[in-house]
Amino acid sequence: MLPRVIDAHRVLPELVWCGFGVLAMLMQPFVRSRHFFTFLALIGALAGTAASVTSAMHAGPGFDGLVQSDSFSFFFRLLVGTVAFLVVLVAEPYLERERLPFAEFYALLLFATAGMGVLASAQELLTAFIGLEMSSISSYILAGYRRDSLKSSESAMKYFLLGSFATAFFLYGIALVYGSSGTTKLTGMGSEELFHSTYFELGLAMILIGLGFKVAAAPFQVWTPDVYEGAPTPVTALFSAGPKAAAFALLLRIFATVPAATHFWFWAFWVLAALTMFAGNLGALVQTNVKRLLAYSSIAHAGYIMVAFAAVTFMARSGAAEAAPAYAAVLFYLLSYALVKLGAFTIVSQLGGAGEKNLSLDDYAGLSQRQPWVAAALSVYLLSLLGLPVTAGFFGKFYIFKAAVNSHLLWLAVLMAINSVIGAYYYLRVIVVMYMRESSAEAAAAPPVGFPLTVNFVLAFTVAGTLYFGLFPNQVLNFILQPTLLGH
Amino acid sequence: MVPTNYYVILSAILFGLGVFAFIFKRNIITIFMSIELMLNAVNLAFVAFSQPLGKVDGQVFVLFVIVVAAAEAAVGLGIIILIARNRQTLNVERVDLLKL
Amino acid sequence: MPKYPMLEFLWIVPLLPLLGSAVNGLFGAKWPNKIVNWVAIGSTGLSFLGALEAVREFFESGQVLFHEEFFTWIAAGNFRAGFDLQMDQLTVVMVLVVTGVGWLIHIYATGYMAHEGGYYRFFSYLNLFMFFMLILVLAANYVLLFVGWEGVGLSSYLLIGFYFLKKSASDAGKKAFIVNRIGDFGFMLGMFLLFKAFGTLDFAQLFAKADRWPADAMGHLGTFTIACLLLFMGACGKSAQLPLYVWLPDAMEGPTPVSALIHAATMVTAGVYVVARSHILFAHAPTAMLVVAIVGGTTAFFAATIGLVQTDIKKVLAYSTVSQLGYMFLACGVGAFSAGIFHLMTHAFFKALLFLAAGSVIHAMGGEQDMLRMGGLSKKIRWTYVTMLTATLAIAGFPPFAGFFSKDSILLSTFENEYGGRNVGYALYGFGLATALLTAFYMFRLIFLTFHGRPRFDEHKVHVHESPNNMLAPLMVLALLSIVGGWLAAPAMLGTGPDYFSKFLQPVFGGVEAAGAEAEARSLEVTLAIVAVLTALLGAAVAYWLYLKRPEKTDALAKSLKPAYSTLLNKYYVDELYAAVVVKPLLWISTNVLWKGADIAGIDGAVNGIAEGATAIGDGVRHAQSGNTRSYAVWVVVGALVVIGVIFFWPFGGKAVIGMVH
Amino acid sequence: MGREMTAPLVVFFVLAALAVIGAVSLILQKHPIHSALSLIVVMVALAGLYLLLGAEFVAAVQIIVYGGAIMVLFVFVIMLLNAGVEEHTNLSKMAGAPGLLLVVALAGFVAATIAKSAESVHAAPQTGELASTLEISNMIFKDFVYPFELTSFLILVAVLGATVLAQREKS
Amino acid sequence: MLHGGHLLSVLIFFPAVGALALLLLRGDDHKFIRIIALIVSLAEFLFSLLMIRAVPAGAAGYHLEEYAKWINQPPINYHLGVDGISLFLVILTTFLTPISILASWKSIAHRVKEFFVMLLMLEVGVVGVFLSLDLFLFFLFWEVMLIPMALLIGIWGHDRRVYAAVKFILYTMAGSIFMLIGIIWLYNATGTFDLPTIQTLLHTPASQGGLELAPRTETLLFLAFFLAFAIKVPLFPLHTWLPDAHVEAPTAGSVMLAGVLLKMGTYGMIRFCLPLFPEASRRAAGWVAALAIIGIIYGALVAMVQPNLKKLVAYSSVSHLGFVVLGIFAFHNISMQGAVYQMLAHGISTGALFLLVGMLYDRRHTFEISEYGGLATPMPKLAAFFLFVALSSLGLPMLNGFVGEYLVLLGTYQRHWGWASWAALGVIFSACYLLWSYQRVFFGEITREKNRALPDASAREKWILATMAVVTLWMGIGSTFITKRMAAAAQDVIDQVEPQRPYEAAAPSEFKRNVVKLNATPTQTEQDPARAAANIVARERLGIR
Repeated sequence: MLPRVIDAHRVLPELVWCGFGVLAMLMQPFVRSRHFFTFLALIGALAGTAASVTSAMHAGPGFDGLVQSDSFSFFFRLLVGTVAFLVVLVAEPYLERERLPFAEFYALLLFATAGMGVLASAQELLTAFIGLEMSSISSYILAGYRRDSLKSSESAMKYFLLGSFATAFFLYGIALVYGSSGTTKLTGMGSEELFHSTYFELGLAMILIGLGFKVAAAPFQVWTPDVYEGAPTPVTALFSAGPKAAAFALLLRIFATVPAATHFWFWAFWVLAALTMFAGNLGALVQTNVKRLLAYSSIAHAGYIMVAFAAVTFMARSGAAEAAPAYAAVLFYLLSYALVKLGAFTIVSQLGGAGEKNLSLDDYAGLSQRQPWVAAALSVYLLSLLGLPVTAGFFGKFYIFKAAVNSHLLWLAVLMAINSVIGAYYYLRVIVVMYMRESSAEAAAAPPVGFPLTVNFVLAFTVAGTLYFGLFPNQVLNFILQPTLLGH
Repeated sequence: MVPTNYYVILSAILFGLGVFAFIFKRNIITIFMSIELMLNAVNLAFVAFSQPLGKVDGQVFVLFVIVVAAAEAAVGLGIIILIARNRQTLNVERVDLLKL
Repeated sequence: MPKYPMLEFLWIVPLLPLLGSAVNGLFGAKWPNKIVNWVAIGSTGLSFLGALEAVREFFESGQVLFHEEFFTWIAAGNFRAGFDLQMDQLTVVMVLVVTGVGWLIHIYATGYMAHEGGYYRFFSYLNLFMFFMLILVLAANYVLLFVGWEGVGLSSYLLIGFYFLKKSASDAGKKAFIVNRIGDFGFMLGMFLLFKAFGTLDFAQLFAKADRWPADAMGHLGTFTIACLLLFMGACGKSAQLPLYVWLPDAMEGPTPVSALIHAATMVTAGVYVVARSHILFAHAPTAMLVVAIVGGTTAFFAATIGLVQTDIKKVLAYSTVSQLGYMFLACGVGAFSAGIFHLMTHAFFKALLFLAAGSVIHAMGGEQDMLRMGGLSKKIRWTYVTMLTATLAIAGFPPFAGFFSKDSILLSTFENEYGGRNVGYALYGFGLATALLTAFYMFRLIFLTFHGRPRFDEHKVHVHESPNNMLAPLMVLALLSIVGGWLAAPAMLGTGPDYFSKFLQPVFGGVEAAGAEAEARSLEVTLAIVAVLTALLGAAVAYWLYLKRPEKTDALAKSLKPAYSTLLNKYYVDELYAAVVVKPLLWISTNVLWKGADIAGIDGAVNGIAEGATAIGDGVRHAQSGNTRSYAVWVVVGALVVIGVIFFWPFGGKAVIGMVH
Repeated sequence: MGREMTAPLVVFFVLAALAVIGAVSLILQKHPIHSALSLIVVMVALAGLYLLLGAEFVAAVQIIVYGGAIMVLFVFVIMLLNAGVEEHTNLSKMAGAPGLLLVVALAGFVAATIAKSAESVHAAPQTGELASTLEISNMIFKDFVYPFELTSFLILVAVLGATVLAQREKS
Repeated sequence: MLHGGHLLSVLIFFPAVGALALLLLRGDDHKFIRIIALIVSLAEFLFSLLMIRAVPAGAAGYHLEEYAKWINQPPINYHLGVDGISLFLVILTTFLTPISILASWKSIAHRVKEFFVMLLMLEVGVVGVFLSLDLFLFFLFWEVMLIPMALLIGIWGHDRRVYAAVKFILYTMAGSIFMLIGIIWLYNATGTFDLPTIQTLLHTPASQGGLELAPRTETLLFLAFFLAFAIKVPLFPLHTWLPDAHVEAPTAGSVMLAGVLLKMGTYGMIRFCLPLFPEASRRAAGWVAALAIIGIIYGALVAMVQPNLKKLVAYSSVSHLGFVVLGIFAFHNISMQGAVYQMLAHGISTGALFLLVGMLYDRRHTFEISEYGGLATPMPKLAAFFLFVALSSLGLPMLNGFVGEYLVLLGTYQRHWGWASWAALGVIFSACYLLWSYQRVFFGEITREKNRALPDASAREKWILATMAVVTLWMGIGSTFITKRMAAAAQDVIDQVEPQRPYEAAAPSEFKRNVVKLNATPTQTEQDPARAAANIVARERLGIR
């Protein structure tokens, strides 16, 4: 029962990412050129992403069902790989500006990405747990990467303490699930008996608590604003796009594979979704720090995604094919959301200036005058977050609405609608500040913030993606909606 | 023989105490220790479950958890040192720059 | 070459003044007055000639009704409003009065307005008025009539407010328009109801259908009654009847030719015209007829009483106009449509004359309008005096002046009127006769105060001078018409022949007025005529006694009847009443209740309140974010409890989702 | 509890009591060192329970890695940072009485749920056989080789993280 | 699947191309930018006129349809079409855009390029809304249009512009998000977003494969759509965004807002609420009419007491649009045509009013009526135009406002005389507030020295206003040009709401010039002898010719 080559194929992306991470670590004492590490990291991220194609071509369960290489994991590997690639590009000027070591950052980034990849492909809870820890522990470190910054270290501390706290719940949930089903493989949890098992129910509840924390569902969301604010902005960009997507991926896989989970989780998701939307949007209403505002907005969007989860439950009754639109809603939303958040945080990162001083909304006043293209790009992101047509965010929201309405979750849809309006207010506020207020005197006098090529590439990529998926979501959707998405 | 439930109840109590400790302790290190307590509770549950199931994988999980705990300890203590160095305190309540 | 070119192109008649208006309005500013004159007088004059020719062709063709559809103006569903003109005998009267009198007044105005600023503007407006008035009388359906109806209102608004620098003038213009709009409200609803009932608003079709419908019973608010009352509401507004008469006295803010043309001779009679035009409908609505008669009679008397004490020469004439219009409605109300139209015509002559003469007086006095500052003008402006006296005699109803005949036929019809078997005519007749008395009194009061007695002005400062010829000539023509205008009915009075005027209108109003009236009826007519003349004489005598013989008695009388006097002087406080009951409360409610209350505080307050509420909650959510890791842990525990609570204890169907029925 | 008090049961209760006392002591101790020592007591007690459950390899690892390595690290850091008695700041209301209630509610619920449902854990067919270390290693290196490999990267991350975070500024 | 070339696509995207061109061209030469924008918008106007040929009078249904697959999951298609109702709304849009551009010629001095780009993008959105036959596509344009408008208000507006812009967008979004839910619900029920298809399905009995909605569902769906439209219209009591938006918007913004954007709401009601949810529409009609009537009177009364000229015009819009809504929900083909006509007329009149108010603002930089007074003396031409426009707005016959208002009231009266009677009060009040404000602004002596030397209308302003005046007059007289083209479409809508009303079902005949009325009357036999004689004469006269 030794691992076969094909098993390696099925986890190739993670191995590649880890490999490049190790490589970066090993080279660190010997190479001084930071460009080298950037290059290495880019290649690593790309290579891993490319490797996900191979692993998708060798679709199937790996390691006797610990992982599953299918279109679903392919999608998420592509997503997190791309996110990692873009984050490297964003981080390069940031690290240089803040005078932070390169090699370690990239190594941690790649390890985190690998962890997310594991989460996305895991079909067994322990593997998932290890993946989760890989991405989490890397994240803790990355959050505190600006060691001399009080905020950064505090962010790391909070993330670490609370993250570990939540992980303990997750783990306890695994224990209970294991106890009641006798296995940790998701595929082994299909039995009818489990519908009546209290242990299993409690275990799933605990797992939901752990993962709810990771995806920042209210009332677990409290850590998010602090951590997002304190972490170095490129890392925040990673946080909002990567780990969250990975955690959702795991949730989705549990949903798809464990019938009892859909059974037990439905109302929990209903309630969490409602709470999360309101917590995020209402909290964001009063924020004046852009980074923090975007953090709250992340919470709100997690809430929207959870609406789709509630819909998944409902649709899953009629079989995987019926639930496909709801899965599609989640996946498409995560995609659009990742693009947008990444872009937005990129701009925040760049405009923050040395030591991340310019994060206040006031610093964005008159941005459209000073740096029209940047303002336009940020507007595109914000409008996408707001869910305006011609952006990917619109389709994301549209599909969620559709899933919700399909599942007769009208009230949830209505709550989401109300939240969309609340959300519109603060997104617009940023646009208003950029376009309708005049720059402060010193901001106007200061030279425009430089946007190096790498950052511009990220912006162009994300804007183009946002608009492209906003106009032609076909290809992605066709991919997502294929019946063999989840490999079984 | 000791019923498995007993172990599981004990693990629940320990887990609860861990949660309790997490909330009530102010020293970051102690808080971290309470996490370790929670992980220990989980381990107990794993082992307890593995016995009646007649499978060793529960024990294997414990090993993994211990490894992860070790890793967490390394990173966590690193972070604690960082905080202590930056803030000159280990009181978690004094580390509240980020809020609202 | 068509056989009847003018009828074929009847639209030219109204269009000419419109062209004149447009040309003057667009280019007149840069032109000398002379060219403006040519355009204005030329267009109306040609229009008058065109009308004459059209009338000739109409009679030549021997048609009962000429009707021509020029183009479709509005069409929707089964509704069609065309630019359709028609001509029948009623139209003939109206068209000739409008174009004829209008033309004369245009000529007069060239003299009167010669020294005013905005000369071109004045004539542009005046021509515009002619256009709309012609549309009004030529229209072949209610909608087009309404075009003219509103259009003359507009012109009236513009002309009253001609001196726009004066607040009182622009106020008066606005008031005229708005009060008219109140009437139009009824008019429109009347049209809607008619359309609902008959499916058309074309006169010919509508009346044809209506004629075959059963009439409404007495006191029954059937379609006819309601429609007629609504139409009459419009007529009340336009023709300044109670309770919508308030605008007309104020309208005297306009230049005097305007008062003569619009607010005496033509526009204000449009209401009478509409009632007469709709006589078939009214004939089916006896209750509405009674209302018309009562409103007309009351207004006639009411306005006359106010006229008694006014000192502004134009105001007296204005109230007199209101009163005379009441007379016309009285006639219509008792079914004597042709009498009403007859009075409309004669009134157009003598009232226009009165106004023009008054204008001449004002012109002579250098703008003074207060009769108490006049006196003894008869010698200085002899022509004006003569013509004005003619008109006064006519309006007071002395034979053989025009007013005598028209008023007499109204009183006669009133006397004979019955409603539901009871003769209500006596009461109406009483009103009519009393009005005649008052009319004679205030008109002679006007003459005596203005032209007789000692001058009560500083003769050194005011250089009294006779008006130029272009002002006097229209006066002469109108004076002539005021004398002979009523003679058409004279044969009937004298028993030598039919009432030619009624006979002329007979195709329109149907078989009325037996030509060779029986002896009994004629003796009644003669009796009533004598009574009327005696009444008028009495009025004139009292005026003579009070204002020439014993002027000191006037004040004493005024003092002894102080409350009544000041009530009259203040026009029964109607304006004040409207202000207090309608205008002010409306403004107050609009400002404080609707705008500041409902809009700002209520709706906007609620919206902003929601926003603020959301922000407040947001602030609360924010404060959950205390920054303290321990409290965050508590939140995580809360979340854990929520999740567990929902999973284990959810009351709404719990976990039964899977089993949920579609 | 109508169960006969057998020897294992007695041992269980003793060890359980020890563990709970250790945990409570962890909470009640004011000084981190004392808390750490309390935690070690818990761990040792748990190791005993593992033995009772027949998982002696796990028990050994528990003592060596947990009680030995990890806790030593803790104590070392406490010493390094010279951490004193816990301060009494009372900044968070949330963490006060309501927090207590919530935690009690949570723990109580979990324990009660578990106690109530003896159903899923099959009446333990106590074989008495100890799981062989071989079996465990087989499992690790065959069935769970992938997570095992991943843990190596995890350790790497931890090492990397510790160095990144704790290294002195190069000024 | 293409029937009429790509004219509609061109109409939608041509301004976008223009905007893009502007964006990429040099941004410093303001005059150049203005001219390009003007040319683009004029060309667009000419294109839109081409549509008239394709929409024959009396033909119901959609013309110039374009159809292309766009998104396959769910099947969202690019489906465009124009009918008699949308035709003129599009033309109104394309007409007002160059006018707005001209109106902003001088008054927009900063961020010129962006301004015109926004204006053109706004045109894209609005034209798209009117031409979309796919619910999703419709919603897309509906939302997209918000942003340029909000920016127009927020960047180039007056003091409280930001508040107004945000309020505008939030109000609209609050409504439209529910519409989105409604659209999705419809999709779920029908499996398509295609408007004609859904319409057919909803009007087919379930036994024949159609979709019959449960009353409650239908009502909810109706409300979801209606709310979005009612906010846009705006219907009382959802109107409070409008005064703010109008007052703060720059002139061009106000013109577009009042002229076109509000119509999107009423257009939506006609296009979606009535045909898709006839039962619910009928049930709601009383309530909607009540709100519309309240709006008419309330808007007028509040307008009357406004101290701010622009706010006055804004509230007058509330009042005028009330007529439109009333006309729509009276379910009478006359009132329906009246409503559409009123939409167009209001676009022109109120647009012109805002232009004039903007011109005053350009001179004095205030909207306070009390700051003006006696302006007729220094600027007689502007005063004349203002009066003309005010008269058209208060519904003077022979000007555009009358036709719509009259038809609405007439049609409404045929069904519900009470509604019409209450609504007709608006006719009185509109005269009150317009004439009163006109008096306060233009009449009397000059009270502020600043006003004494104000320049009269410039040549550019005169051209703008003259164009508006000509259109006003033309619409007042030649209304059949428009009504005959939209009659069939309006009838179609009515038929869908109340198919069982035969007496109006007769297709409106086209009226020819000089048809002697008595011949055209269907009730020949009803003539009485005297009239018949007149007939004969009339016929003879025709014979003579």
